[in-house]
Amino acid sequence: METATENKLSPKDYASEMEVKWCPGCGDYSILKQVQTVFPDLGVPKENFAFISGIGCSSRFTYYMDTYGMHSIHGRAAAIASGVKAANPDLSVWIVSGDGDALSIGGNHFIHLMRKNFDVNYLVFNNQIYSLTKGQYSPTSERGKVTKSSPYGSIEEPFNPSELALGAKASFVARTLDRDPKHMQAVLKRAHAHKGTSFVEVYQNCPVFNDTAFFAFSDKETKKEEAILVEHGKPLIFGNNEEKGIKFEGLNPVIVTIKESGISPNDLWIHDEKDKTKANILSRFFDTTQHDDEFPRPFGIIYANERPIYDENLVAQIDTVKLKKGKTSLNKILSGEKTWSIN
Amino acid sequence: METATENKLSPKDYASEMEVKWCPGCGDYSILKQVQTVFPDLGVPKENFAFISGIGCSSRFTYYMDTYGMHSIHGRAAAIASGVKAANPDLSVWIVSGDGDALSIGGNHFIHLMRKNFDVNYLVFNNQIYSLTKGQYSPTSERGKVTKSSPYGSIEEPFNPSELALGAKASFVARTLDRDPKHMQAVLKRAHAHKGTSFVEVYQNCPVFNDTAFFAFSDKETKKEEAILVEHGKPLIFGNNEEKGIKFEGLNPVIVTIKESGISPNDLWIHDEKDKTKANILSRFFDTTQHDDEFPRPFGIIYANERPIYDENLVAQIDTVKLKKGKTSLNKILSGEKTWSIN
Amino acid sequence: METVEKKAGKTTEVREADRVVVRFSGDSGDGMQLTGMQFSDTAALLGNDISTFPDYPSEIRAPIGTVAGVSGFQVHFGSKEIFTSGDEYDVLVAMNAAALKVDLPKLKKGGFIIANTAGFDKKNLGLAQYPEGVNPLEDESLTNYTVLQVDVTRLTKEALADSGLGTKEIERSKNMFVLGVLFWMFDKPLDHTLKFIEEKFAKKPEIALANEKTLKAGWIYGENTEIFNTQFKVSAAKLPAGEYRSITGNHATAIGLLAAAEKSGLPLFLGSYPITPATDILHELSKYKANGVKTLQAEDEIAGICSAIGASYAGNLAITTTSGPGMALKTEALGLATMLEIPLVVVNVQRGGPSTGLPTKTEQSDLLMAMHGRHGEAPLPVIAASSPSDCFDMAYEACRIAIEHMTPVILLTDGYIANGSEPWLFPTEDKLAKISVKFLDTPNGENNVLLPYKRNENLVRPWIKPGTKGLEHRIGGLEKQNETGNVSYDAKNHETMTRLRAAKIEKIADFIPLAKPDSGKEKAKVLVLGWGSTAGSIKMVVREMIDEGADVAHVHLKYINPFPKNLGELLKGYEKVLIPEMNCGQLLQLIRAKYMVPAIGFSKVQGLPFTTAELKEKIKDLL
Amino acid sequence: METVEKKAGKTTEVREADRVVVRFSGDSGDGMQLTGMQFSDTAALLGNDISTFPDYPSEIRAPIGTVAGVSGFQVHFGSKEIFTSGDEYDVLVAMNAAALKVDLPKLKKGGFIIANTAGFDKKNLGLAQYPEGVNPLEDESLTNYTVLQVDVTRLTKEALADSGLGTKEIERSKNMFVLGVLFWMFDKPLDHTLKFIEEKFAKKPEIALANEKTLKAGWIYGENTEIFNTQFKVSAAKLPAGEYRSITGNHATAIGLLAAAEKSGLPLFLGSYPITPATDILHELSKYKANGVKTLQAEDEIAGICSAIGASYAGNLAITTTSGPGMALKTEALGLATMLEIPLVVVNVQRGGPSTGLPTKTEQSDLLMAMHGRHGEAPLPVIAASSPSDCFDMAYEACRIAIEHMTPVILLTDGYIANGSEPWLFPTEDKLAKISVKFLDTPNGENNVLLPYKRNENLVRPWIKPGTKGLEHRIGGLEKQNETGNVSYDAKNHETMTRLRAAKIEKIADFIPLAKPDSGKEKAKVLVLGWGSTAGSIKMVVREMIDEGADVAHVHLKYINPFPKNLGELLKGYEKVLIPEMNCGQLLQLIRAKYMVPAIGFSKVQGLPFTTAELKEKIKDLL
Ligand SMILES: Cc1ncc(C[n+]2csc(CCOP(=O)(O)OP(=O)(O)O)c2C)c(N)n1
Ligand SMILES: Cc1ncc(C[n+]2csc(CCOP(=O)(O)OP(=O)(O)O)c2C)c(N)n1
Ligand code: SF4
Ligand code: SF4
Ligand SMILES: [Mg+2]
Ligand SMILES: [Mg+2]
Repeated sequence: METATENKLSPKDYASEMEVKWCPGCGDYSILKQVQTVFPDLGVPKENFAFISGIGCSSRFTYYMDTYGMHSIHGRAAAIASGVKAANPDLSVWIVSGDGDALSIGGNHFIHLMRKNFDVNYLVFNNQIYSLTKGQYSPTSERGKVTKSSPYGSIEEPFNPSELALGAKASFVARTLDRDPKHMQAVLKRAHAHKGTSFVEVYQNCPVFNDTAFFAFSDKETKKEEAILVEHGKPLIFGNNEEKGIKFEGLNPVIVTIKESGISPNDLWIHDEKDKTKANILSRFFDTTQHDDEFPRPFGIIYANERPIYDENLVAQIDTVKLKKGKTSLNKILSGEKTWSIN
Repeated sequence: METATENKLSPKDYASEMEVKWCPGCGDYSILKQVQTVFPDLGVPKENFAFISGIGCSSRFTYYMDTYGMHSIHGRAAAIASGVKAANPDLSVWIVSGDGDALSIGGNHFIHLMRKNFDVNYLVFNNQIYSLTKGQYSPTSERGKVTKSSPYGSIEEPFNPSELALGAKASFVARTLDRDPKHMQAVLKRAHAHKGTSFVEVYQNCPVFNDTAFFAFSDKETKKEEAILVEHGKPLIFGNNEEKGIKFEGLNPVIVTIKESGISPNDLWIHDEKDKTKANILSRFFDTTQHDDEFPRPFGIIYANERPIYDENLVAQIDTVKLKKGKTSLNKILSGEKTWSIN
Repeated sequence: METVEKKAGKTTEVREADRVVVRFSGDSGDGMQLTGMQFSDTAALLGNDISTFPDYPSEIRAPIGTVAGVSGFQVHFGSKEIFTSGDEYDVLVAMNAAALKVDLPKLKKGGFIIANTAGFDKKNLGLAQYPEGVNPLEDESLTNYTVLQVDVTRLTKEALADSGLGTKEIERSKNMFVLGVLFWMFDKPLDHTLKFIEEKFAKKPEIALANEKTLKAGWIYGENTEIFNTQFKVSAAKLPAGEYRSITGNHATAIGLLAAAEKSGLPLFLGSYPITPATDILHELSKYKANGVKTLQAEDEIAGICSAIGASYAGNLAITTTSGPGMALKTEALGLATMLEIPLVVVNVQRGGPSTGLPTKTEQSDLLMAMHGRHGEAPLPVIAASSPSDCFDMAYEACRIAIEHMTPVILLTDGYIANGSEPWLFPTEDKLAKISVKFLDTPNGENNVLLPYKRNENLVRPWIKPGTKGLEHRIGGLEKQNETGNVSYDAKNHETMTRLRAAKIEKIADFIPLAKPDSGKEKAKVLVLGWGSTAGSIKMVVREMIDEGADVAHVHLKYINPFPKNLGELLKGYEKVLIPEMNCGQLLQLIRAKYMVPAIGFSKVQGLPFTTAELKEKIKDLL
Repeated sequence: METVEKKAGKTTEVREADRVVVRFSGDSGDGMQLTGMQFSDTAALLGNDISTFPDYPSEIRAPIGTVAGVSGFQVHFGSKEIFTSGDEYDVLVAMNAAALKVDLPKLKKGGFIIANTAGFDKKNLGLAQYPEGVNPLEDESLTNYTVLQVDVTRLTKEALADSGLGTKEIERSKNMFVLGVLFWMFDKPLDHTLKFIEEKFAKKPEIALANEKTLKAGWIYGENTEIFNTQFKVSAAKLPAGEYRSITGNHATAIGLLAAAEKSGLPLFLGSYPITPATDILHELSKYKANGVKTLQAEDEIAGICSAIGASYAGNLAITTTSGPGMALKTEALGLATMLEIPLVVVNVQRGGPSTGLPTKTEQSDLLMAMHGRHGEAPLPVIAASSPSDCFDMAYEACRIAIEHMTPVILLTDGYIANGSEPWLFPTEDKLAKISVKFLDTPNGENNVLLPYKRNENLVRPWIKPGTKGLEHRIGGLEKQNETGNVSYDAKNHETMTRLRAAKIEKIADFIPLAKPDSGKEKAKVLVLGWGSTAGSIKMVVREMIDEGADVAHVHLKYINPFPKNLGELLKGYEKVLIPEMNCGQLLQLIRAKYMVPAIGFSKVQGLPFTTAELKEKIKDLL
């Protein structure tokens, strides 16, 4: 990827002329803002960005970015993006999708993209609801949720998107929140920097169909108890007074009170982005029912570990074979190995 | 599910009149045999079994069982099976699929079935190849594999099926092998007994397109070193002389020599089917590259932990609402709440 | 509009009208859909015939005040039969400048505009992109209309001054004010809406009270204000006697399916994935848990239809519902269902295509996909509903055909009738056709042999439920041996089976009604041949023209595959055949190919129904 | 069959023949496909015209010795032009009893049977389900044929007695013995096959040697054994002069796509999911990494086409290949491609349907799906190849049309021509049509504005590659505003765009060849109108009948949407139009609907091509 040589652009250079049509108060606005804010700093020429989205409120994102973009069909953005990246690895490809788009109809492309590890960024705006179709439960909605399609409560266990991504061999898994702009910016930058598929789950409020779903993680009164920011090399600490920590007892994480019990930060679980076992446990804080304690929801880079990249290897294999066998001329392709002539 | 009251059937009562048409030496024969062997013991009336398969050599299985069965379309068996089970929870539903059928084209239904947890059994015959279409790499084929569609070697990271299933919240994950009939029978019985979706990966040899892929796990000379049988409540021990064990150092499994080092079996990792963290680590023995040691491949019940079942809850919700609201008469449905008359 | 009367205090003209079209138009947040529904329900309850047409943007909430955010609800009601939601309106309610801008073009010359002046302030005029300084309420541009300016926002605030509610809640009640004004204008009582308010806000009495107050305030405003000096009287229609209810097409479809389940005694199963404009069927059916209805919101459309195939295989009455893009995804599985020969109803509520197209607009452009959108020779019945209430009949028919002929059936409806509503002389249970279901319970061949593909006199194979002792057997998507159903690669057998599957579908023609003119005679100069939701417009125009003496007739097809047996004969009675469709000529192609009749297409692809005017003009050209 | 000659030691009759059909038939494990290929390659290299037809079961290896396990390979070769693989055979090689049972019905009366006696032992007779005690080689049942009994198994063993190979390896060579006999019988040299053996087993010299030995042993056996007393001489055909190669349809498709990429200068991208009988195209293209070809084996057919859409968007020549069930899955995405107006080639190698159907058999039953299998109005070009080598031309054409008209194109081939082979007078690079590609690099509107949907004189929009500075823009599946490409819900605009998309496709008729008779005149009593792989049979029959004086002609359609501009005019020249298709009448429907010509269908749905006999009979009926 070339680096921009011209004058640095500003966030508003990334705003398209299209009027933004989300509902007032929609969390999507913040995500758009943060993306536009970090883009000038990524060192990618503007014309090399390509957004590919599916269908959903979230997927309208593409229209609002003054980059190349395709607002495609429901659930298929990941598959389309892999073709874009395979065809032109110089592009910085960003997939934008919703919880329904990515994890319901798009589930197969989601897991296979993680596995194949194309060097693209995959943002899932998780509002735990189908918004564009006006409010049905999604595969991330909580059990028991009452929606238009589940008037007596949903009987489905939700996916835990980061757990699923890890199970599908994702090389980068992160979570952030519409209401924490700075955090989101940092995560977006890391996602861009990561070589391979970067999966970023963004908790996004839909004030119309699923209001306040994530407010516990951003509201002043609750966030310090309910959320934990994880950072590579740092201990897992949270709580109103940063008084709580998480440490291991055997394989099990437990919540401890740091000062009282004489436990020092060094005894705590030190976050290691490259440790898949830790990442797995971290992602399962979600299922608090499996533990005695109520674990906080982790935000930040849950896992990041580089491994071979599909589009790079595709090009590398072509180069190797080219070097070894040389290109076959079109005439040779046409004639093949065995010919005969008739006069 | 009713229990059979009549005289006990024999395995051959489960063989249909259709001639079995797999290649000589195909691992599918053994799976068929084991299923037919355990079926008379499951306490299910023969007419209550239904097999649903997709397309592939493996999926022909359905034709050979003298039960109800549907040989459906590629990748969709899980989706069809969920309809069968939802419509009639009394049936014992068995899905038969291949690595391509279940994990490539069928990937979305696979993960959603695990999540929803219908009480069905899902057998995936993993031969790490597309056999029916004559030999292309599959999503479980190893990186670098040379096949008809990857003449210069595949550049794809394979799925680890048990890891993926766990990531999708499977409630039962097991692995067994065509060449170990007794083991397979035991696993099949457990799968049947488990309430919820039971995912059983069966390593299956395809002598025509991917011969000997799993022989290391069954050949006398190698199997004790390469494979490990896990059993609930028992320590993880393997090796030619049962001299090796696996224990934890922190969160990391390490291979130790039991007697030499004075380590007793009690210090070892004791398999706990209900521990998802352990199950996760176990399933990732697969990726030996992530560890210093070469870990053996685990066989047996990797994870089993019951949780709410879709089809049960579907019926339960109907019953509850019925009780609370009572059935609406058809005439009432037709008239609705507001009517007026015209004379 | 004839009679003139006087009322105490001011002079009010009362006009009698046969038919009136009112268009409620405002911002997406203004509650126009609800207002329109209340108005039309009241009209219906009082015996008017009605037809409604909700028309809203595909964004959940497009930016407030903009042209893109305008949401409309159109009510056509009358003392005569109503077939369409109307080409043009008599009264336009414009809650803001954008609404006026979007909807003025279809207001009749001389029509009324009720304008909320608060929605015409500088900001709103700007958002609606009126040029700087231009306010249509203040210039000459509306001289052809009667403009009634009401500061709804202020009046609502005043009415609720001591309600103790916040500005936001007060703002939300303003549609009730408008509704009150409209009720006064059309001389309708408030009872129905008052009851509705009471029930809806049962748990929030202060909101209920506020709404009631505002509604009444609106009525009183109409009654007392000088500018409101015209009232309309639209008497009850002479509709056939009986019990009526109001119903939308999607609702009718849902209960049609339910009714078929109840009558056939089969459990109902719906496997579906949400998609506009079909989702309401899923919503509606998921309310009927107490009737044992199983709804499964699938991970995608493929799982939707596949779960339905599984449920049908297991003996349920299985349904899947969707719209265009979802329909495309179901085609592979639909081929399987055709091969399995199991009952299955696929409802496609068509919308504007191709691709994502115009998701909230209507179109009839999936007909050829329904006919041919499967690989291989995979014929199946295709039927179509022609009005909101007809969705009930056709959904019921779809189930009957699917069950009695062991086949997947495609039912086509579309956004226009799915969301539109009309009064419905609903049937009682005993009036519904019988649906006979018989599961095989013993082997049907000689020597106690099971023959899953042995056919009856209608070429229909037996339905066999897993769980039935002694009938264990396997079926699948590979070609089957005749009668036994075993896999067969035999060349001749494939031909036999292909022909049998086709003949079975053709045979259904013996079990559906013959085609006959809806209006006009069996011989005429011009036949207007329609299908689906164009029924209302065509009927209206053709009847009008017949009254005017034109030699024209109307035949409306509800059964498209197979066609009614007599259709070929019937078509011969007409010199010219005109086929109006909201597509590029799809039925046209089928009719031309099958009957070699040089039918003429009339096509409109604007996401909107035909207007009677454009249809009339076209028919006249041919006379 | 005229000349008679003598050879040393025994009397051998040498017959001259114009055309001969040989059917190799044996168990799936007997190597009949390879044997047949070697034989036909040799015949081709010696100047015969040929056509081949592999015909194998869908199981990988059905149980040995059974009827279900029989694998056949048919070669039709001659000194005259060959158009089909032949209705009946002159020589049948039967490696076992099951092979004889399956393939005897199509052996000509008086034909030769070369029977491997080892395949007629008790076990094999039983597996082939001959009644107890019956051996066709020993009873009277074959008196109408010349039966040459050869104990191939024993003779092979003897030939390899001191090769040091195991029984299994020796068994595997027995097809070489048969091939040797056949080469003797048709007086063909062994060179080509010897060279092939050498290359194939370069790393296993002992196997190479064994195969050579056996091949020669077979030849010598023919030369020396008394029972072999007839040799056939099939001289070189008078084909147009030039360089030839042998090619199958799938191979031709692959290199047609490659050639288009090379000529247009675009990188080739294939997104595909394996499916019979299309997979070989993926296999073939994945060999061309050195030419920069990117093949992506996708997780399913939807990802196959979607990745291709992505690649096309990014500026590659993008392809997706599949067969019926996969095609069904691609329809939703195909609608997107139509809406985006980007180049894309979709190859559907048709097979027997519906559903999984008859996966290894041929059929032409996806034509109407190609035409109409999308929701909404989504027209796109549909073209079809008529023979193995024509797959090259049509694949190339598909690319040219896709690129030059910015549209997805569907290319239909089928199992018969995909797997069949024929000699091909292949072109050189410079003979290929130019394909012009131009990516937009500066704004195309006034005032430096970019208009992604501004069209040229052919209604074609520009192709714009992401990465091009200053042309950033967004496209999608929602309806687009004319020229700007922005989202538009405007009613009139939707109509405009729908008509423009259709007109763009119609316009392609200006850039394809006019229709003209392949045989016969522009006026005749009967026209046989065909498309796709029926070309050979029709051509053969019609030419024969013209020679016999019949008033018949043949027009073969390769372009189905749009049809050639003059097709309607051309059809008027014929009294009757007969349309033979391997489906229930799909082209028939299109022709009738479009031209109101009462064409007559002739349909065969047996997973097999038409025989010349059945075609001839049908045509005669109409004369
Ligand atoms: C094939 C297809 N199926 C269904 C739909 C309807 N649909 C559009 S968006 C959507 C789900 C939206 O939910 P999500 O992805 O969570 O996005 P959000 O609107 O919540 O941002 C659905 C079901 C469609 N457009 N296409
Ligand atoms: C929609 C569709 N796509 C592709 C195919 C072709 N196909 C049949 S089986 C198969 C894969 C078989 O592999 P696997 O599932 O591993 O089964 P195996 O044959 O190895 O047992 C494929 C690609 C098909 N039948 N239908
Ligand atoms: S419906 Fe919800 S997600 Fe969609 S734009 Fe409105 S607030 Fe945002
Ligand atoms: S090809 Fe392989 S998997 Fe298929 S039947 Fe033969 S041995 Fe078994
Ligand atoms: Mg969402
Ligand atoms: Mg496999």
